Amino acid sequence: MTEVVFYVFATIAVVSAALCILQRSAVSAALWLVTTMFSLAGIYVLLGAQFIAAVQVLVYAGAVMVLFLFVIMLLNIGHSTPDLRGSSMVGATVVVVGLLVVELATLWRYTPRRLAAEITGTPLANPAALFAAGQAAQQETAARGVVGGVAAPLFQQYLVPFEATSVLLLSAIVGAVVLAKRKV
Amino acid sequence: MPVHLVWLTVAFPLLGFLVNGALAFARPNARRAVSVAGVGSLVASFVVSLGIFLTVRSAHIVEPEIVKLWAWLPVDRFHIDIAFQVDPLAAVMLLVVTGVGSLIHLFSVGYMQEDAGYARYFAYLNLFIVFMLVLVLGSSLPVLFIGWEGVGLCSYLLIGFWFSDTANASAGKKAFLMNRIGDFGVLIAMFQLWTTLGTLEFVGIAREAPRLLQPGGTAVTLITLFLFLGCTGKSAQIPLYTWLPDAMAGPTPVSALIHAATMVTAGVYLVARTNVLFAMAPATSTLIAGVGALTALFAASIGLRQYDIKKVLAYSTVSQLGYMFVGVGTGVFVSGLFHLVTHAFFKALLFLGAGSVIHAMHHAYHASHSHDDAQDMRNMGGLRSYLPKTWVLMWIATLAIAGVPPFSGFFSKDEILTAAFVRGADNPWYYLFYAMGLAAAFATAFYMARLMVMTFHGENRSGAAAREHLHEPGAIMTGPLIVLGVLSALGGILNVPAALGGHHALAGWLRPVFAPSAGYLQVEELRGSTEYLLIAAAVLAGVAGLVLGYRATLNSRLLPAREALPDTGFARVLANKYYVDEAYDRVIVRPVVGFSRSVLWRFFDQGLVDGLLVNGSARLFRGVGWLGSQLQTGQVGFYVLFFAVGAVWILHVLLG
Amino acid sequence: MEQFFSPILAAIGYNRWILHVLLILPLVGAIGILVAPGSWARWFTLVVAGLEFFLALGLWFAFDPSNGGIQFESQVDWIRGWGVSYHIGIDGISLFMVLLATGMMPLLVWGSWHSIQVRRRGYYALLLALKSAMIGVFISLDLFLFYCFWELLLIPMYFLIGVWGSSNRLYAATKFVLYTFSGSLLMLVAIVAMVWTVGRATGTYSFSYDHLLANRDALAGQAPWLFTAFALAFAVKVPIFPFHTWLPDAHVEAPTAGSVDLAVILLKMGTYGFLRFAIPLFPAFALSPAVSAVFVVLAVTGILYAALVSMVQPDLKKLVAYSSVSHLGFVMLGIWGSTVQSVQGAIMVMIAHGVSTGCLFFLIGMLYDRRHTRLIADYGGIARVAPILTTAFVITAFASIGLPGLNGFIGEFLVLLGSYARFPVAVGIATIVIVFAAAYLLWAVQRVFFSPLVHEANRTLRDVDLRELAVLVPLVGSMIWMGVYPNPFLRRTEAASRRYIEMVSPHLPPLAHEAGVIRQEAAR
Amino acid sequence: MLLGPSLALSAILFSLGVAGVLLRRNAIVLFMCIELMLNAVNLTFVALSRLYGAGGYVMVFFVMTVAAAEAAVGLAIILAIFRHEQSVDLENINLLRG
Repeated sequence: MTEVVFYVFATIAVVSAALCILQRSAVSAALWLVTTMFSLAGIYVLLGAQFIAAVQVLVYAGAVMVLFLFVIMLLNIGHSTPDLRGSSMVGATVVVVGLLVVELATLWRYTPRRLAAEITGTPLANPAALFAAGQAAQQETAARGVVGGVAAPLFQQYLVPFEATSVLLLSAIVGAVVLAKRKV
Repeated sequence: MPVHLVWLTVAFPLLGFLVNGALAFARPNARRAVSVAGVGSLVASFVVSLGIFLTVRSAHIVEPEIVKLWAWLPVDRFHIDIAFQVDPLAAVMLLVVTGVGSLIHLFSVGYMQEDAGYARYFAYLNLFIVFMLVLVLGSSLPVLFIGWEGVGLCSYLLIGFWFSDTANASAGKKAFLMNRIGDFGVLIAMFQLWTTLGTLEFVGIAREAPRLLQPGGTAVTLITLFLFLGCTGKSAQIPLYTWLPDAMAGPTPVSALIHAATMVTAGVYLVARTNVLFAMAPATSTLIAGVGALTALFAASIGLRQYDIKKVLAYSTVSQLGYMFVGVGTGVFVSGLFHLVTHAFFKALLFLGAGSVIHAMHHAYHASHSHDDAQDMRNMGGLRSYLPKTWVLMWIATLAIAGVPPFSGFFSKDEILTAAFVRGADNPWYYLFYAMGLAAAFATAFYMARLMVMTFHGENRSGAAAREHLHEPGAIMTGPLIVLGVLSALGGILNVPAALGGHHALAGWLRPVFAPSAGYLQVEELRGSTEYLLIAAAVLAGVAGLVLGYRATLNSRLLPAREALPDTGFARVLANKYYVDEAYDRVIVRPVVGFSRSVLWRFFDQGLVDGLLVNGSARLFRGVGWLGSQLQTGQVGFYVLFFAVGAVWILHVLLG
Repeated sequence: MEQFFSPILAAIGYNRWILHVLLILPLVGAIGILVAPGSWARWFTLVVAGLEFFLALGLWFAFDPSNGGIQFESQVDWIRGWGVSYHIGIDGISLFMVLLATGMMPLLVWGSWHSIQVRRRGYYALLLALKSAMIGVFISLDLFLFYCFWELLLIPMYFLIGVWGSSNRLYAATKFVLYTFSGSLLMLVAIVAMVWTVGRATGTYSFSYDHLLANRDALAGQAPWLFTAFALAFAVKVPIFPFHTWLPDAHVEAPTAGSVDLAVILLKMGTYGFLRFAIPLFPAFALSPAVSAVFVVLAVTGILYAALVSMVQPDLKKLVAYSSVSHLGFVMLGIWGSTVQSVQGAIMVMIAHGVSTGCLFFLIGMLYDRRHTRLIADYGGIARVAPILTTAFVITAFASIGLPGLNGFIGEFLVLLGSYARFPVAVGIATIVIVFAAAYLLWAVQRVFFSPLVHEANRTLRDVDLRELAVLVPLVGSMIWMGVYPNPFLRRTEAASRRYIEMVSPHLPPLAHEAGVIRQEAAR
Repeated sequence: MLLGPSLALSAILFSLGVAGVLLRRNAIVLFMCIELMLNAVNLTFVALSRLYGAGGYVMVFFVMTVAAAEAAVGLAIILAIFRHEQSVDLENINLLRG
């Protein structure tokens, strides 16, 4: 059942992403991107990351995309002319992206067992031993709930980077204001 | 006076230099103070020199006394002190330099009285004496070299004393450069000496040379050749003599002191100082005598057709220096030095006499607002009635230089010629040198008679207006002339040969100095009759020259310089000094400068090295950079494309 | 004097802290200038420079002349993992370089008191920073440290030329930096390779000079290219013909203080590098007949070539710049002469060239301040209006010409004398330059100071004022002092030179005349 | 476990993002494509977090923060450029040209 749902979401995500990059109108593109993000949030839930899924909907699909739409409307470029690049660029893109997909296609067949084998270099009888941290985290989530599972490392192990992001956000706010101001 | 006080002889003029140098900046018009400091320091130095001389004489100092002042270049085994060497030779030179120097300083007080650069002049003159004394007192070649180059510096400064005139400044520069070519030789000789002997002190050279050098060998020949190159520069011998006539651009007392009496004789002194080396190198000695004889004749011939009174004397100096080199080249160092001393007397007298003539002429022209040349003999004539004392004294000097007995020049010149003749017995070249010397003696007498006649005899040609202002300068200028006149007349007493009833006083005095070389020079005795014959020949040449010169000049039609016709034929070649200056300019100076400018600098330095290699490589890199920059389209899409290609490639490497 | 000062210096522990202070003080001063108000900059710099010089003077007395090794040494670990340490000290060779660098400082500030009108703070800060880097180069005994200072120096110099220079300054500054930098990058590669090679052989990876020197045998196999890399870096800096073309441009465009610093210190870094690093580390290769021949030929060519080119320069600064190339050729000749005399001579030429060429640049700067031209043709007859300036210039010119009794002679004479035994022909050719040296300088003197006063603008040219006199008097005085009584200088460099010769002598062929003298003594 | 399919999905989304960046000239759309790529990466983090622990979630959290900051600043830049150029077409913005 989970797999079926996963593939449904995955299909939606890929199709809407493709539409996002192919739509002429910036507004449509933005809306298709929102669709992709929603389906990704669904996949996060399937993968057991409910908190991340919630944040994805709130921050990405909500705040960030709204910002995009605001700017599009502010600049009044919702009905823009075709903006695809020339045919040589399209050809180059097809080749490069095609190669990229080919290179990454091998990821399809990865399982934890294979991953463990590649990391250690020998096939392991019990790959779970290698991924003890993951199991510990799942136990943690089970004990403290989905928010606690993320919060504990965030405010203990990653406290300094966390504080650094706050500074980053602050400077981003200041920077955005300064840049967007009409006259300096 | 204790010998170790010899440094005082240098210290006094140095003090004079410092005082006058300071005055030149601070109080250029304090003439009285300048005179006192300038002349006083010299007289003090002369007194000390006299004391030293008497000490050397009474104490019979034979071995050189070394007076060490301080260590100058102590470098490992190489060790040079600033030290003075007191021996009979140094004592003689001390007296000549400070004595003649004092007289000329005194003369200068009158001569330069009205010059704006009075203090500067005396500062330079005092500095010159300092360096000249260092030259004659130095106990080692490097210390001598300080003086050697120092006198060159002073010569440069004094020739270019009136520097606002380009010609004067150029003459000073030329003198210094020509001297430097010679200094190159001295330096190389020093290096070779140090390399072979391990010492540069005169005492050490005299001790080590017989031990370590092969007589007539390559090393000693090389050393002496290079030393002699130095002498040709400083003592104005062929091929480096051309600076000396130009040096007459300086004030006349300077010509008397530096370019006649003292500095230019430094080459002779150097040969005498290192006599042992030259005695060991017969090939070089022959060359020296040959160059000397050639110079004597060559310069005397140029002197025949010069009109500038100082130029005549300048070529005369070159010629007389040639005699000295014939002497030292023949191995009779004493005779060379003897001629050096007598020449210092009579040539200083001639120059100072010429100075007093020029002084008078200059004043007369100045007073009558004429712009004629005060040094051109064609503008003079008949000055004997206006400048009687100068006239008499200059005749004494003329007789002396012409070699008329019993004046001083006779004794010294005769000795040199006799010695050259004697040496001819084992080296026939010397007969040729003797003949050239004799011819030069004739020419000398001829041009001196010409000079005297053109200046003092016949009609006066200076113009009526100027004539009224002609008069003899004051006692401060004639006084030194009289003293020099006495010395020129009687200087021969110093070294009267046995054949004429004397006992070679100077030779006896200097014997210890030349003792190291005695073993290498065989002295040949001369039969009495031959000697008298040689004396007669020399006197005859001189007297004949005088008489012919007197008659020829008096009979020729002389016109003032302005109206004179240009010379023709060979006379013109002589008047233009055989075009040697022009030849040097065309063959050496201009090609070197032109080559440096167009080939070395423009083509090689700017074109090849800087243009092609340095800037060329910069241009190459810029070109490569331009090619690279063509990839920078500014389109973000392209950058991303490259980025993506790179990412794919990395993935391929990682996953594949 | 020494008896008097030594106990005082010992009492205040001078030997322990002096080099650190000399190194840091200008840098602190530079930061101070940037912080302080702009109007203080000149006085502040003067005070720092004066203090630096005053402190450095103690080196003269505290230095032990009998010790040929490193003195005032101290070592602190810096980057332990790489074997890098802060290791400093001086010997007789570097002593005078440090004294020269510090002694010039107050004069530099005095000398360009009014020359700089814009961005004074930056100018003086850079001047001080430059000084720190220079001192660092001469006292470093760790190759990493040395390299850092070596490159650090380029930055202030680049800006001094590029910002405060004259019309074509950017070209000159860029050329200077790129030229010297491309040379020194090779040196960096060589240093790293050397550390690695020695590390593999001994098991100790260290940039320490002592360590590398003690194990230089391990480098013998790679000596050719290592030495070449070092030699290129130093040759550009010296500069040896034909790597000299950056120098005239840099000199011409630089402000007076930059020119003086270039001439006095920067050029000496190259020759110092040869004496300290390139030759002692690879003596067998560096002093082999073939390599010696290359360097001696280049040195002699440079001596003559630069003198000839100098003769025809229309620009005073270029003339002096080329004369520097000629003088430094003597240093190179002396270094390869490899006798105590020639090496001491080389050091003396370095000092003397610093003083007299520095003074020449000051004097040209003074002329430039008055007339704003460096072309010889624009002058003439200056002696009549500015006698003191003329006197100073003539004395300095004669010092540069190598008149005995002035400083230039001592070094050149010793170099030639010492090298003659090894390279008689080369020395013979090099000696000819005394004629050309006199020619180019006296010709310039004549055209600038003598001859008639033809340009009206020169008629009102001022003579030197007291401030300028205060710059000139110490310089001219030291020229005479070094010429007449060079003993104190020679005494302080002798032990170090002898130690240097001992260091390289196993790889030197015996001297002909020494063999001769020894034979003579044996026979006696 | 869905590890392989998640990673593959992430790869496809990422490639689509790259294709978008390459194909489009509209600066805002380009920006969105970058967001798409960031999302793809987030998916990888989440997928692997099940094996490697909560660090992946934290990293996703950070990525989101940075993306938000970037969007704010980036859009402000686009705004400024639009004011200057009257266009968001990247063809017209080529200040980087060598």
